[in-house]
Amino acid sequence: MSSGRIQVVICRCCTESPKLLDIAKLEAAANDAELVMSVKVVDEICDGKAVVDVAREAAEKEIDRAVVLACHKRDVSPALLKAYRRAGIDRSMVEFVNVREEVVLPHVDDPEGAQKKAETKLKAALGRVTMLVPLLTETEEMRTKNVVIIGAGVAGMAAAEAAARAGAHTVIIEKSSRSVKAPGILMSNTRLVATKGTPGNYELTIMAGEKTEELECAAVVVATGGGWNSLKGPLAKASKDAVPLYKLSEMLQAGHAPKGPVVIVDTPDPTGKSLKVMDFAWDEALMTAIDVKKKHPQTEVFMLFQEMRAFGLSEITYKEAAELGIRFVRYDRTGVPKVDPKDPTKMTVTDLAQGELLSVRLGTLAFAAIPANPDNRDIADALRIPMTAEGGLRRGGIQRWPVATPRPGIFVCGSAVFPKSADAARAEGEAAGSMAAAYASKGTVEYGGSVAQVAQEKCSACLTCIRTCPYEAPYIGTANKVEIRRQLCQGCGICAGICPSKAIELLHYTDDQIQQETRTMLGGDF
Amino acid sequence: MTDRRPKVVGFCCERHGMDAAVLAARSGRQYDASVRVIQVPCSGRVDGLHILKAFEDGADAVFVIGCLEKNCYYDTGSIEGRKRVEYVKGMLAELGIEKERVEMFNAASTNAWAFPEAASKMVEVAKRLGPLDMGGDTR
Amino acid sequence: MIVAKRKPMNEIAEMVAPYKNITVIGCRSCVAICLAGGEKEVKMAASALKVKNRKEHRDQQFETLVVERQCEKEWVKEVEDKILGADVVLSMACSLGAQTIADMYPEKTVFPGLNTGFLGVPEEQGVWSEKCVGCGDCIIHLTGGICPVARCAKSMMNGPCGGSSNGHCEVNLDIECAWYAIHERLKLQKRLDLIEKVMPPKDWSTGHYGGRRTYVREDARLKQHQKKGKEAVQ
Amino acid sequence: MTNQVLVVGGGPAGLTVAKTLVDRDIQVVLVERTESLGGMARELTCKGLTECRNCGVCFAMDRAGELLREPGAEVFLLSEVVSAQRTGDGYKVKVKSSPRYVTDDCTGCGKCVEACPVDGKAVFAPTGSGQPRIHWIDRTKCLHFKKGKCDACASACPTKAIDFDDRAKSVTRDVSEIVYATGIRAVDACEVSRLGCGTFADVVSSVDAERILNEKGRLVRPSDGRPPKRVAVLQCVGSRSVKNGVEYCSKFCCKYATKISQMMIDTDPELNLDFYFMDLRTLYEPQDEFKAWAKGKKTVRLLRSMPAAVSQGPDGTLLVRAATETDTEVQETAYDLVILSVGMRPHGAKDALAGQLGIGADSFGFAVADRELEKAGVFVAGAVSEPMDIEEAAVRAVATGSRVSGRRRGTQ
Amino acid sequence: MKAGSNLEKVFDQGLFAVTAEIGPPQSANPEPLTHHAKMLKGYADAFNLTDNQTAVVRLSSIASAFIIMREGVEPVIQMTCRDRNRIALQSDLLGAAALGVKNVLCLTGDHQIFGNEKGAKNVFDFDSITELSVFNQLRTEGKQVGGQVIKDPPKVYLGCAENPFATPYEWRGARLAKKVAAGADFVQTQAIFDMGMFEKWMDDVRARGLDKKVHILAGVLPMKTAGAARYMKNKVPGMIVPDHIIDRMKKASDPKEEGIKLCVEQIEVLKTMKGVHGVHIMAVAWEDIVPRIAKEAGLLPRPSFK
Repeated sequence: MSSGRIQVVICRCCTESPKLLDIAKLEAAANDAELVMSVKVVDEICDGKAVVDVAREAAEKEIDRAVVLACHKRDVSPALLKAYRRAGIDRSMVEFVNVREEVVLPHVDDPEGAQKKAETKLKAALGRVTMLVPLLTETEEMRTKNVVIIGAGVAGMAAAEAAARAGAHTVIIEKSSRSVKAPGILMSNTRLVATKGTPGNYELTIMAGEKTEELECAAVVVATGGGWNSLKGPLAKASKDAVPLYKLSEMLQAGHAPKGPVVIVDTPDPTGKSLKVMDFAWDEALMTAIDVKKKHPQTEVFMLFQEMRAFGLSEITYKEAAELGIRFVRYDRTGVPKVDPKDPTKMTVTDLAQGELLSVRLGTLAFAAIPANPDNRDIADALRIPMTAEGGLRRGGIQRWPVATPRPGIFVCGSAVFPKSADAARAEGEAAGSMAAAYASKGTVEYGGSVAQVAQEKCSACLTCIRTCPYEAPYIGTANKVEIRRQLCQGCGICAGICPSKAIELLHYTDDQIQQETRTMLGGDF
Repeated sequence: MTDRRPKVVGFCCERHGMDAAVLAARSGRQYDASVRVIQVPCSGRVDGLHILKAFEDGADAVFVIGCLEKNCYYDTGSIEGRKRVEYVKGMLAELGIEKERVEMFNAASTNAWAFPEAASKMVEVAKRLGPLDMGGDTR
Repeated sequence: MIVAKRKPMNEIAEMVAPYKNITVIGCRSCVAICLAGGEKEVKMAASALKVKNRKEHRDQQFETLVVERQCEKEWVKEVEDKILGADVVLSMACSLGAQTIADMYPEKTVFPGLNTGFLGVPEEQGVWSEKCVGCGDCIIHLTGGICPVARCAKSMMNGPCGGSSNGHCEVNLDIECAWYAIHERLKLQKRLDLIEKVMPPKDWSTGHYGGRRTYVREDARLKQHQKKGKEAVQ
Repeated sequence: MTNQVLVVGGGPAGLTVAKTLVDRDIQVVLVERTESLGGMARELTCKGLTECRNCGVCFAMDRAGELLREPGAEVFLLSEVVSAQRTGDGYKVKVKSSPRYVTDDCTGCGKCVEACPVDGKAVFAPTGSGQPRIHWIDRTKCLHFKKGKCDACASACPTKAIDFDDRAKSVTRDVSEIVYATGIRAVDACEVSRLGCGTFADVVSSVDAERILNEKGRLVRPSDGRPPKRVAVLQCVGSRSVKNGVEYCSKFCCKYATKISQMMIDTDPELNLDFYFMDLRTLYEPQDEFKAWAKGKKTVRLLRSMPAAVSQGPDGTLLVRAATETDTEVQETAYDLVILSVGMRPHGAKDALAGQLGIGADSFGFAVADRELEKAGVFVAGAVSEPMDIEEAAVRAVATGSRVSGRRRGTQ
Repeated sequence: MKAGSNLEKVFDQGLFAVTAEIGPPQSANPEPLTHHAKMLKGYADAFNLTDNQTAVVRLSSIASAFIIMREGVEPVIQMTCRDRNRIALQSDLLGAAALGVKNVLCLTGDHQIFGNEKGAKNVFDFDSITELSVFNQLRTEGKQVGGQVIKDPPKVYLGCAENPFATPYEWRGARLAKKVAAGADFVQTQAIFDMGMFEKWMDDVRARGLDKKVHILAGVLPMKTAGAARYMKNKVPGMIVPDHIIDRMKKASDPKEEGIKLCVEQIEVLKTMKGVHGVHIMAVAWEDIVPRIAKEAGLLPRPSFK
């Protein structure tokens, strides 16, 4: 199909310097092409006057689509698109050709090749532009300004404060009975069960105590934290005095003296057979050890570990601990700590630094291992967000914002992703909270544009797209065929590429458009 | 063998694939003009059919370049892209066509070397194996 | 559903090599769903052959199309001209589809593009496994909803055999032992009594071994008087 | 323009704060001392070939690119904040920009650099992958200014982008808040004299190694440009040491060093790589992940030992002398390339501007800004405040950004 | 008397029975069979003739039976369901009985995947238990599966195998019960290495009162090397070899001797175990060791009935 009235714009600034291309030839080629009603060669398309001039002629000649030979489309001034819109040309009907970075700059040593390539690119673009259809974008009101924060721990509270500060209505869901002073609403004894709705208008199903409630929100921050220091493993079984690290520090804060000697081991399962840990609470371990030593100088303190990960400034804490006479024992799989089965107050371990078998009396035995938070599975299921192999919640790639998940409006922070120091967790919470608030404060969600579209008569409802889409956009509709939730579709086209029945097309990147462009490009001889 | 210039098609994702290409261009890095870049939103959009059609229409080598896996703008897109390439490799191999003629590459927006290297590698492959319609490898 | 898988391209290429005009026909049901013979695979197969031809300077014409259900005459009839117009038909459906075309157009050569595998289910995206052999006499109400005929390597009626190790089958340790699974399932349902008594030898006559099967539903069948066109003529 | 926010420093933290604010419709003035945006991240390499290794470099550089396109952001390069006067609840800041002498017609082709007769050159490409990709001339080295003649670069430039008439500018802006994100400096590996830094060409710092990887995609020896066959990576050079370098752990070195090691092996599986370390502190990654990876590679050895010295053997190879982990005996191993994994120092926390703004510094020189100072509109972001990697810097910068915008809501 | 076989008589006398195995050759040469028959005569009450064991083509078990009978040795023919449908199985049973074979061991059979004819089409019309029930009905009522009643039904003594070491362990007693219900007169177990586990199984068996209904022959297997032990532990499905046994074989200066010693010790234990009525010595490809084991285990002399 070839219809439409095309304007071709050539930006000298982008295409001419260094003197490589024969713009006149390009201009001529454009003029000769069918359906081309206007060809404008401008010095700088980023220059306001040029834009006005181009748009005026577009209006005069009743142009309905355009090809712009310039540089990368996101570097071309938005003013051009605005002007075009005023001239009645939708942004989606403008085809940009990055002559500067795809032809001129990479081929300065091959003017002839570059020229032919540029001409072929123009031809391909003219072919493409005739196949374009105006893209519909819709906006949807967010029904609430709610930002729901899951977890009232360090990260969660920081998130709540940041979100509130940015003007969002915060609702904190906390599964325990803990009640803390928090901005907005705090719902304790509450769990997330399921999520419906679309970005900006998520509908959460929560269990408050025994009763189920619906909760609408614009964005969600997950701050479920890591698992508590675990007691799972042979060492814990062997000694009846074993406690998780946090219990020991609570005990100290409460002013109780721990039974000495105090032995802090990284994990109750040094061979890692039965307990899958993400990391170890090293900051806390060091501080607790120091706390013991300071409050009870007589008490012997041992720290048994495979890797002393005192990051950054905790190195100083580490040194302090050593100076206080805390004995650090590094071991590995070959000589793990063992509790004597006959005498449960005796522990032996191979100290690699000293190269000796060390035997320690056990007064108090504490473990710093942090496994993944077991709740993560349910949370991830309810929110339909991915998880890491270690059992943490997975974020999107780092090229997206650091606390964002693949699902718009859903953010994760703190130890729910991977164990962190309280301070780092707080910062992440703050970041996530403000991102969520910023998302919610938009008030509307824009969607549509270049999204996937299903030709239902072709759809075999094989579910392949539903299983493969990272965004949960496809679903089985009332006709028992796949439909696309436009609000969820991000326009990647994974579904279009994998559909075995070729029932899905990605607007502006349809098979025809891609194959046509490829064919034209291969047609050129360079 | 022939001196006809090889034709290489590169399906390039709009995100880090294209960002890398742009950075390379702005850093004065060169690659052969015979590389035809076809922009797609994500390497996951590329269908094995697009690759095969490119060969049908005269390509001697085809590559797909997308974001690094686990850092794809569309989360899992570049993993999908690689799977499509692998499938096509299999089909070509079954037909006695060198599977080296198709490759998947990953790039990050900050490595200026990535795109030109990928492009040049494929041009080199196309030259070494010869144009497809000249029988290419006659083994 | 019927699970199938594409024949290696070289086998397909060999089959169609002598012909000029080839019509490749896929199917939108089972084989599309198991990613073997839908429109995408049909087009890719044709395209791959064209690429080979470009390399070897062979000239062949390919017509690609997909029908709703290739195992039913009416659907096939819709593309009759494309079939008659071709020197040879490459069916990218299960062998039922291929045979339907072959039976409808006896003078046409029909090649199978797929190897028809089994009656199975998708375990996960990209993984299919066999669950039924169509024995014609379902007994899974006695075996906790797990078919021993299809899922036990020896189709035992009174398993598990001595080869069941850690719940896996001796024939393939990646596959669960069907009878182990049956035992666990029935234990869960507190219905182990179902397999405590000796299950009698299975009557295989209801299955393929009873000869090629035809099911007839008289109430559904068209009476002579109802038939139209040439069907009406004996 | 009033009520903008001044961001001092165009590194990962500064860029992220700036972008965060712009995204919340707050105008930003970003002042960067050097010729391009990106800070440390400019010189670091992406550490993935097929799979992302989560180093965060791309995040920082993508923000740099975005910010240069942002209408809401005013970016001053080769510039400094010379003064900041308190005015009401804001500040009047004076920004001085040195001339670049190259216009944005520059295509980055590098012909000017080739043409420049000065040894050590006087015209430069932007550092690493720094943005924008526009060259610049160092007036203090350039013959055109020293001798009043020479326009080799100008005549070599195909796009006539050299502009010797470019002049220094100085502008003032009224800003309501100031974010101080001057970042870090890598510890100079040569502070640790015994390891051959500066003496042997093929003893390089981790930053040099990253620079090479970033430019070429593979590691080569500075001496002959050939890829090495045997590489030693030495951790904690100038970190965790009272004697030379800094006392604290610089936090990101293990993360980056392990990841470039993996990248080196990915590019050249034959490469023999020895990894010397005291403690393996791979940030936000299971403690034995790298160990497991190394176990799986025949050519990789992890050695828990801090080498005593690097010397040169008769055949010119580098000899690393180190006590073996198990016994106390000392061994010498030969390498083609030695990488000294250096730590970081905060940068600029003691500058005059910091003083003017009331930003303090702790004993290590890290900038300290308490909440009181934030009430007054002065914020500190990024690694100038404590050791952190790019990802953490970015996360904390977003947090800072939220406090900045929070303060504005408060004051409005 | 069901068949009046030697084995049956031994059981009826309440004596501790001994059976062993003779693997038919992969050829048409009867020589190895007669050789083994001569050598083993008098050291066990009956000898199993395997039926294309592990799906490797061998001289047929019925023919082998006939050959060793000529040497005055009593056979137990194994009949698997892998290669024969109900017609062939019933006809072979009649044929075997006609040749004077009195002991039949019903097995499902190893899958062809393990053998040298992987492309074979298996049959598995029956499994061991249905096979038992069919043979039982045929010998008692002279009635075929199809219902036809025949004159002169076969007089056979029916056996089966059971593996206490296959999963699910808790089901193994129940499964034996099914075999007994189907008509098994005796059962030969899988080779035993884990005595504790076998004890557990026997407890279940006794609790079900099966030891009263069926004669249990505990399987023992002499090993030549530690490697063999490890192989059986890791590679043979449904076989459990405790590490202490592997260690013992490893440490042994002369593994062969150790293997024999081990086997003999096991037999000593089994002899005293309530409900165990005999042992089945599986000296796979090591037939000539059987006499020595039988002797050292004090199983000699074997009774003879005129």
